[in-house]
Parts: sequence; C-alpha cells; structure tokens
Amino acid sequence: MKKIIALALAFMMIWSVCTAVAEDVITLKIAHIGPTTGAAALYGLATLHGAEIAVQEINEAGGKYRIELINEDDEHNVEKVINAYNAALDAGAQMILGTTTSKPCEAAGALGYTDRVFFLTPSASSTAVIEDKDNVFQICFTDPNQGRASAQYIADHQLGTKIAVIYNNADVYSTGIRDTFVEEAAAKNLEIVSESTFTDETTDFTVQVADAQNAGAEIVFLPMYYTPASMILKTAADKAYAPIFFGVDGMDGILSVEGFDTSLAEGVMLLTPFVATSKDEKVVSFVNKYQAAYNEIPIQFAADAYDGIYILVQAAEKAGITSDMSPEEACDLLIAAIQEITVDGITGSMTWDESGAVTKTPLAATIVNGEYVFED
Amino acid sequence: MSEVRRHRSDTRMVPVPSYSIVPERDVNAIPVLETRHLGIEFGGLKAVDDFNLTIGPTEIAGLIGPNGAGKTTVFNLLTKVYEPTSGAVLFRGKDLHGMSIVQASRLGIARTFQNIRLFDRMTVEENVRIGLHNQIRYDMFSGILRLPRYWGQEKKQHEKAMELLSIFGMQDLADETAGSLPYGVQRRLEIVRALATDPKLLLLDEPAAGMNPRETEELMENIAGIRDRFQIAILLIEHDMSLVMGVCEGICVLNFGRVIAKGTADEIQANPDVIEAYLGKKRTEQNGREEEKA
Amino acid sequence: MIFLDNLINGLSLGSIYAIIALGYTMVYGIAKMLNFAHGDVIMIGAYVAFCGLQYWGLPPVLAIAVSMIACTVLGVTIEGLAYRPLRQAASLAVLITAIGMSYLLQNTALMIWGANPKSFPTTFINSVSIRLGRLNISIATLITIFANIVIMVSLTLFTAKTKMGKAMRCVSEDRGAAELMGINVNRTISVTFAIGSALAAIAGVLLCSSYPILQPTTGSMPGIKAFTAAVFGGIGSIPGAMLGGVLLGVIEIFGKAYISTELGDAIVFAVLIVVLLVKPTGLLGRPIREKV
Amino acid sequence: MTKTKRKRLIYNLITFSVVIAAYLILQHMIDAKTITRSLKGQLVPICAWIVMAVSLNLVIGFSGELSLGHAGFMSVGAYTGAVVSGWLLNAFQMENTVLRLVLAIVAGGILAGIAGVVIGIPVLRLRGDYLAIVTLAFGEIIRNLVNVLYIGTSEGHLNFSFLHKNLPESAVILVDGAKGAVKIKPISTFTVGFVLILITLIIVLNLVNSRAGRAIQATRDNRIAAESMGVSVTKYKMMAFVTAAVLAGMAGALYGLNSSTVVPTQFTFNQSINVLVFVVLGGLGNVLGSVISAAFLTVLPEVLREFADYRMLVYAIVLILVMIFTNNPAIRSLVNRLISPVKALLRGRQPSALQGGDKA
Repeated sequence: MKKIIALALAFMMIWSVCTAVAEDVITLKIAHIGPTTGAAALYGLATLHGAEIAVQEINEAGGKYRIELINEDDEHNVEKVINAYNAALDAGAQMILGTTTSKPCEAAGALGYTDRVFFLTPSASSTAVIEDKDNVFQICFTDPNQGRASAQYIADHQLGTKIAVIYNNADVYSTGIRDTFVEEAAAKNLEIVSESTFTDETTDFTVQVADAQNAGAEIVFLPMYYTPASMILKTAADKAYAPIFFGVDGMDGILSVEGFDTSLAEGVMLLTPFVATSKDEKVVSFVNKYQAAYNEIPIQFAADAYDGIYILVQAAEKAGITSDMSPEEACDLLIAAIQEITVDGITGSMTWDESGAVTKTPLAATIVNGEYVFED
Repeated sequence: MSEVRRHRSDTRMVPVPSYSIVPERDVNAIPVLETRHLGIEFGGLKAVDDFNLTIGPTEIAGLIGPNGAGKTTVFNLLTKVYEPTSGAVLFRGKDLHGMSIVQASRLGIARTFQNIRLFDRMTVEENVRIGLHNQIRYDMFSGILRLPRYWGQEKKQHEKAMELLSIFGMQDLADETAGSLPYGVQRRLEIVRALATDPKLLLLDEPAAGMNPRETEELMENIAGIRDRFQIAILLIEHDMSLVMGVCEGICVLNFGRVIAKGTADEIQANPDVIEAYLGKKRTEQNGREEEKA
Repeated sequence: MIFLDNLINGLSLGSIYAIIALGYTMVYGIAKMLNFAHGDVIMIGAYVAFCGLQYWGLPPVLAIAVSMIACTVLGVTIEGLAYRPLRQAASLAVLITAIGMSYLLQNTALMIWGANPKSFPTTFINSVSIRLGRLNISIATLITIFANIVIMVSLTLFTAKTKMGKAMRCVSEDRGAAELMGINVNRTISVTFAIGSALAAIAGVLLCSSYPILQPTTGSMPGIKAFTAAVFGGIGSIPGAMLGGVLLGVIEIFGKAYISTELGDAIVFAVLIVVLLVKPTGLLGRPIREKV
Repeated sequence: MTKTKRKRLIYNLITFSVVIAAYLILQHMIDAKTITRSLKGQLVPICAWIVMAVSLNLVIGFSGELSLGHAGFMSVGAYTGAVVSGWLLNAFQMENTVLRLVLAIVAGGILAGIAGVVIGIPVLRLRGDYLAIVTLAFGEIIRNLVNVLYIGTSEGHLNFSFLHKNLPESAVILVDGAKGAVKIKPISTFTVGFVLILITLIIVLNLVNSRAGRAIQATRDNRIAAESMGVSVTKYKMMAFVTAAVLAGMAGALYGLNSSTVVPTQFTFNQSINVLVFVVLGGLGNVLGSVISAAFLTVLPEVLREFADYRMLVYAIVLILVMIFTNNPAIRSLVNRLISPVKALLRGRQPSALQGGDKA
C-alpha cells in the first residue's frame, strides 16, 4: 500500500514539475522529520502518514500549489535529528514540518534558528521547543497550557478534590503537563494526595496505582500517552479501583489500540482537540482516507500533521513563497505570514502569536460505551 | 633475624617431620624458605597437611610425589595463590601471612606453571619485560608523555631482557608472539620470565613436562647453571626421575598431602614408603585426583 | 495490607522475570553465551499469541501452544543459523551476534506488526479477581506465580532425571569431555534453545497478560531485567534464576513503593551490585576457582 | 630498532596519518564549501564516537574486561560539560567559546574519571560476565540519577537539587531533570574534536606501548601469571578503566556541547552496545580499527537513509553476517589466506580481530 502511495506521489511530483512551467504552479518542498523507526516510530509514522494524506489531497486537487514531501527519520534521538535536519536541507527542503517529538525538536529548532529555517511542529509540545526561537511554531497545545486547562476543568466541573497524578518522569511531555497541573491545582484548592512516576521502560504500574488507591484519590490525572495509560487502566481494573481517570491529548488513540478492551476506558475523561470518531465532515473524510491507505485509525499526531501541511500551504500563500526560494529566504516571510492567518483544521480553529504557541480550544470528552461523547 | 635463627635451630632439634634437607654447606646460612606445619583444607579435605620444608639460599630441591599428591598446591601456598588454613611460610625470615601473590613476588619468589601461563598475545621480549616490571620502573605519565625517563628505562629494560634471553639462546625469538612458540621453548621462556623478576627462590612446576630426553638433559644443565649464575634457590616439581635425581640436592616426597620422606636422591630411592606410594597405585590414583581438583 | 498487596505484586512481577531468567540461565549454562535476543523471542511469542487470539480466534490454550511452537522453531533456527557457526569463536563475537539478532527480531516485528502498540487481549484470564478483605488478587497474578513454580519444578526434574537433561548437565560441565563421552553437543544445545524459547513464549504471554501493551520493544527491558535476575541468582543455576527473578521483582516493587518510584530501577541495580560484591557469582552460583 | 618496534611505529604512523589526512581533506571540503550539510553536521559526533570507541578498546581490547556501561561515563561528561559551559557563560561572562569548550572538556574528563574510580573499585573485583553485568547496572544507575538531577546557576554559584526541583527563582536552569541539560549554547567544533582524537590516540597508543600498558595487557592474557610476576592486577585494570572513563567523559563533553540539549535517554545501554559494536568490528586491541569502524558505522546509517525503514534491518543482518564471516574458523582461514598481506601491513603487530575474547 505504501508503495502504491509512494508511486502515486512520485508520479504526481513529476506531473507537477511538468505542469509547473505551463500553469505557473508553485512547488513547495516540505520536509517531514520524525521518528519513523525505533521506539517512538508510532508517533513519527502517524505524523508522516497524516502529512502524506494532506499532500495527496493537495496535489490531486491541482490548485496553485504542489507539494514535494521529503521524509527524514530522526529515531527520536537528539543526535540523529541533526543529521535528519541536514539531510532534509541537502535534499532541498524549504521548510520543515516537524519534528514530531519534543526533545529532538528543541535541538533541531535551535539549529534552524541560527540557519534561519522555518519549523512547524505538529506535535512537539514542550515550551522549550519554541522558547528563544522565532522560527518554530506549534500546532498542538503547549504542555503547560494543557496542565493548566486540565486543572481548571476539574475545578470548574467539581469532579473531585482528591487527586492523584501518575506521570512519566523521563518524558518532557509528561513532566511539562504535570508541573503546571500541580501548580494550578494548588491555586484551585485541589489536593494532590498521591504523586508517582514511571519511565519509558516501566511495565509494572501496580505500585503507582496502589498508591493512588490507598491515598483515596477520587481523580487520577494521567498526563501521558495512551500506551502507558492503557496499562494503568488495566492495573486499576485488576485492583477494582474505579476513580475518574482524567487524561490529556496524548490519551487519544486508546480506543483504537488493537485488542484493547474498551470497557477498561469507560468513563475516562480527556481534553483533546481531535477525536477520530467525530462526526465532523472533514474529520470523517480524513479518517476514511487514512484508514484506506494505512489500515489504521489515525491518532491525534496524524491529524496534527495533516493540518500542518494545510497550515504551511496557507502561510506560504500569504507569504508569497515561490518554488525557487531558499529556506533562508522563506523563513522570515513565513514567520510573519503565519501570525496573520487563521486555519480551520480538523484539530480546530487555530491562530498563532509571535511566541510560536498556538491558540485553539480543547474539547473535553468522556468515553462512554467505547466512544467519545463531547460536552455541549 | 635472631628470631629466625631460633626457629631454625628449633626445627633442627625436632626430629623427622620437620627435618631439614638443607645440605651441609648451607647449614649456617639463613634459609631462604621455611614452612612450618603448613596446611590447607578445601571443604574439609586436607589437600596439604603439616608440611615442613626448609631450603637454603642456593639449594636445588625437588618436590615429588604421585599425581594429585598436593605438589602444585604447595606451590600455590608458597606463592600466596592460596592462603594456608594452618601453619606458616617464612621467606627469608619474613612471615608471608596475609600477603598477596604480588607481594610474594616482590619479596623474591618466582614461579613457572604446570600448565604454561605465558602472555600469549605478547612477544617473547614483552613477556620478559613483564618479569622486569618491578626491576626497571617508570610511571604511567612518563610513558604517555614519552619523558626522557621513558626512553632511558625502556632502553635498560630492552637490554636486560635481551641479556636474559641470550643466556638461554632465545635472543633471536624476541619478536615472536609467545603463544606461537613450540612447547619446549614456551617452558624455557617461562623460566626466563621468572628469572627476570630477580627472585631469591625459583619454583619450577614440571619444567620437563612434554620435553624429549635431549631437551630434558639440556634443561638439567640449565637448572644447575641458573643456580650458579644467579645464586638463587630452586624448588622444582618433576615427574622425570632422572632429572630430579640428577640435579636435586635434597628431595621431599609428598603423598596425600603429607610428607612421607625427605633426603638425598639415594636415600629417597631406598625408602620403602616412597616405593609403595609410587607402586601402590590403587589408592593414589583415585583419591589423589579429587584432591588436586579441589 | 498495603505491604501484602505490594508483596503479591512483587511476586507476580518476579515470577515473570524468573521465567525469562530461566531461559537465559539455561542457555548460558549449556552454551556459555549471553543470548541477548532472548527478550525479543519473548516479544515474538507474545505477538504470535496475540495473532492467535485476535485474528485467528483460537482458544487461549491453543494460542499459547501455537506461540510456543513458533518460538521453539525460531529459537532453534536462530541457534542453528547464527550461533552454531560461532561455536568455537570468542564469546564476545557471539555476544555481538546475539545483539545483532536482537535488532533483527525487533525490526522484523516492526515490519510485520507495525509500530502501533497492540493491546494484549486479557479478558480470558482477567475477568475475575479474588478478593480477600481489601486485598485484590487477579487471576493473572495467580496463574503467573503458579506457572513459575510448575516450570521450575519440571525443569529441575527434567535436568535431574531424563537422559537429555543429564546430557545437558554434562555439556554444561565440560563440553569437550561430553563430546568424548558420545554426547551430541550440537543437538543438546539445540534442545536447550528449544526449551528456552518455549519458555520465552510462555513468559511473553504471561508478561502481556499482566502488562498488556505489546510493541516491538516490549521484550527489551524485561529481557535486561531478567538477565540481571539470572546473574543475581547465579547464572547457570536453575533455582538461582527462580530466586533471582522473584527477589528482583519484589525488590523492584518495594523499592518503588517505599523509597521512590523515580529511583526504582536504580535501586534494583544497586542491590544487584551489592549482592555481587558480597557473593561474586550470585546467590546460588558456584564459586569459580581458577586452577593454577 | 627491533622488528616489533618498527612494526609498531609503522602502525602508529599509519594511524595518525589516516586521522590527520581525513581531517585535512574534510577541512578543505568545509573551506571549499563542497561538503554536504549532512556530513558536516556529523563531524563532531563522529569525533566523539571515535574517542568513545578507542577508549572502550583500551578496556576491552587491552585490559580484557567487557564493559557494558561506557555510555554512562559519556553522559557524566556531557552533563558536566553542559553545566560548566553554562556556568562559565552565566557567572563569568566567558565569551571565548574555544576556551570554554576546552575547560568544559577537561571538567567532563575529570568528573567521568572520578566516576570511573568510584565504579571501578567494586567492579574490578569481579570477573567476566559478572563484571559486564555490573558495568551495565552502573550505566543504568547513572542514567536514573541524572534523570532526577536539577542544576541551575545564580549569582555566580551553582545550585543543585536532587529528586525534586528546588532551585532559587533567579537561577538559570542548566539541567532540568528528565528534560536533560537545556539551553546549551553549541560550541563544539570539528577542529577541537580532531585535537581530542589526537590526544586520545597519543594517550592510548603511548600507554599500551609502555611499561604500564604491557602490564595491562599481561593482566588480560593471564591474570595469575601477571600477579606472579609482581604486576598488581587491580592497579592496572583500574588504570585502563579510569583512563577510558576520562576519555569517554571528554568525548561526552564534546558531544553534549554540540547540541542545544542533552537528554538522559541518549546514554542508554543501547548506546554502550553501539560503541561495543564499533570496538569489536574494528578489532580488539586494534586502535586504527576502532577509529575507522566508529567513523564508518556512524556515517553508514546516514548513507542508508534512502532505505528508511529497512535500514536497521539491513544493519542487523550485516552485523550478524560480519560476525559469522570473521569468526567462523573455516571461513576465516579462507579469508585470511586471501588478504593476509594487506592485513599484516594494516595491523602491525596488533592481535587479530577477535581472538581476544577469552576473558570476555
């Protein structure tokens, strides 16, 4: 399947190059950088696939822009990401859609800042990614925002006052959300009765769950991706412990894990800008195409990257980017342009300020009968 | 010193088990090695028991006995590979109690091994240079920074190593890899290497093993030559009786970890206990193996 | 009560480590090699069982059996193709080959099953849990502990009583001598790999029943921990692997519960170091004395 | 001059010439701007990995101990380098990047050396596989500890906190727990990396061809015999271990200061294994081999980028095949006969690739 798409893409590229002369079509060379192999391959492949769907749509639609997508693998590694970044520029990339994960994005973004290369990251959410760099913009919420929003939501809706937090202390995303959540929780008079950590290698969560259970937590806040979250849900079910589990956007995807017993996730709440089961027309179309191409239900990462391609095109249009512009030339134009546009994507309506952070509204969803149910 | 003398006179007064085999000409010299009721147990099994031996400064002594009698164990006790569970080893009057192999070597005990233990991947000269490790020294930084001291000491080491090798006619093999040498040459190299440590006592563990009669004869001459040239004591374990009888001034016979006889070659050959130990194979073969293994 | 709870969790985790460690220890004892790919065989076993349950609709027992067969074949193939040509080579060469094999298995799994994690279907043993007062013990936990005991007893009996078991002990004692005695060393080592790999399949199923996320990297960390456990108990010793595994699990859980979740792994490794310093060949390992 | 000495001199000359020639060519390419960005970006990491491989070879190839935690020392160096550089910049406004880099590298080496001593004392009492597993354990422990370490600098002082972030408000954060060392100003340069390689080569090659180095090799070939010759095995194993740790720390500092951030997950067990692969493929005790294989294997995955997902699969298969082909006695004797003249020239007297694993 992948091969067919690659072929199709290649064909379209050739076609677009051929027609470029005739119709004054602009070809944008966009590099996707993310971990497509290794332990974080799941996220990198999701963003790559999401982007591929968008590229396919744009190239098929035959408008003013054609996109040449370059993919470079960073293995979720701070050293490799530099290689990937350099390889992308060697391959002629004008702008970067990436990188998928936070730490590599921090490293590559800093290099891009000196080199003047525009970065739009679909899913790197730590503040360090955009801090002190004018060239990096985000599509997803920053971690502190999510942490704050989650605490506010819990307080506003009076879900409970005794809260347990379980987080991945080896992960920037998880610690980033946890930090502001704890801060905001204190401000809202929510009591953190239990806090425990795990790392990427952890398989056993019994201690963490038992700690929350014994502390009598009514809410367990899970700032993490869905993989560990699913294990925590399983462990809690084994222990007959049923508090309200409150998740974040990384939790999306839990329902589509193959073999997952969705009854374990019953009643889980999460803040997320995208859910694959949404009835929204654009989302349905995206999910269908994605499923047809990759035989998987897209997770939020894929949706972010899908939006990312459209954002880049819209910004490029605003900035008047041409086929032959160098990344250096394009960078400042794109920085200015992206702050002026509003993009309606499948992850919501988005605007940007000079900090690089995105403004969009998260949705609170509850899982009922194996499906997301939205409030309001 | 005086204490040592007293020890010695004590032992000389006690009869058989601690009877000295120091030949007449060494009687008044301080012994280089003296063991007193030396013993070791491995899990309740007495591998060596009540072993008493005195060796004079320039004596060539032999330690013989059937397979598994505990001969190599004695060597291991003398060189501190094992710490004895009873008794003591006095080397030039100094109690070796609690010392390490390295300390024993620095005091002047050198040895060869039954199963040859050369530094296989290093050259012949380098093997000898390891022997010179504590004789011609310089520190790590002089070596890394190639300070003048490095060059001077390296030159000395080289000359000394070549000198020792040439005594044994091995100067032309200096650049060969030790592991690639023929068996007999490897045995000789082990002796050169041991001599390089400037020992007062040289322990040879089956030096003639695997050698042909001609080589053995050469070795015999060499052993006597070493003693004369370096003025050191030599204790050797050997199965080749012609060698032992030919070169050793005193012989100690070990069986089941205990001394069964001591004396000159003639005395030993006439001793009925020794004959029984060597011929009464039934007992020795079976029990002996076990001991050696432990 | 919390203490008991932790203890049971520790025993459960430890039992899984123990079963994996048994595989390590058997292969080490007989082939004298560290089979770093063992953790990845576990992962493959879990994937096969997953396919059996999820795609082919097999009943659990049959799925486990299929997984065991697949792993046995895989283990023997790996041994025959990659390790046997290196029988005479330095152990470091074999170690690197095993590492290469580990990469190969992980990346093959990535090709076949993709990067998206699978959730291991656990409903078949998970539906019930026993409740004793405030204490909840899941059936998975009980099965794991029980399976561990059964495996350990049968392995001990196997090596003590059967002809093949005795051959294994001979080869582990002295390969050269065993060969002279007419024991087919290659076959013995193959059988060892077969048993170790079948155990890996069981370990994979048990691991994923308790911790149901299945990814190409699932086997790595448990593999390293189990390897640690095997060394902890004295590598080469079957009761040692069992003891090491269980202790390691209990220490890990207690370290996390009573000291710090952040330093859980550091505590495990620190205990290992202390034990090895006191007993340099592990808890039940035989002391090595070099013959001089 | 003896034959051995001459052979070794030639070997050392070849080693240095290869490194210097490579530097000159690459430097020329940089000046002429004919170098690809991709290759240019890898130069400093390559230097770091070469130093890592050569230093690990000292432990494995020359002292004969299998260490699986070498990346731990690298992480100590990387963190120390980042902290020292950040501190010098914030507290003393030291703008001279080369001086800062050199100081950071020295500090990285010293701290890693201290870690080497602390770890070496217990570790070197063990043998073989037990030693290997304990080095692995230490590597993991270092990573765990670094994960909960917080360092900041305020008013010219360094502030430390452990487990919980507890730094003064005004502090500039240098190390932020799981987020790693943050906001590093990348100051590593290829030239400094090249000089570090030269220093490493001088230290290692001079060491192994000296009294201490021979003692180290003697302990590898036969521990008991070495002791019987009066060589203190512990002392010389320690010397090799700590020297390697110092060099790894220096490599770490160079590596860490090449990027704007360093995370603990960069220095896992897998990374130690990677360096081990460099050493084994380059040949135990073969310094030039380590240099070449580290450089080659660092660049290789980048060259294989086109194969994308199949890259690691190919790498794994190649690794297995290479090990089988170089170590199967039958295949090896065949290959040896074919290439022995070339090999003799390249190797000098150094032992062939894998004969030395008996202690491993």
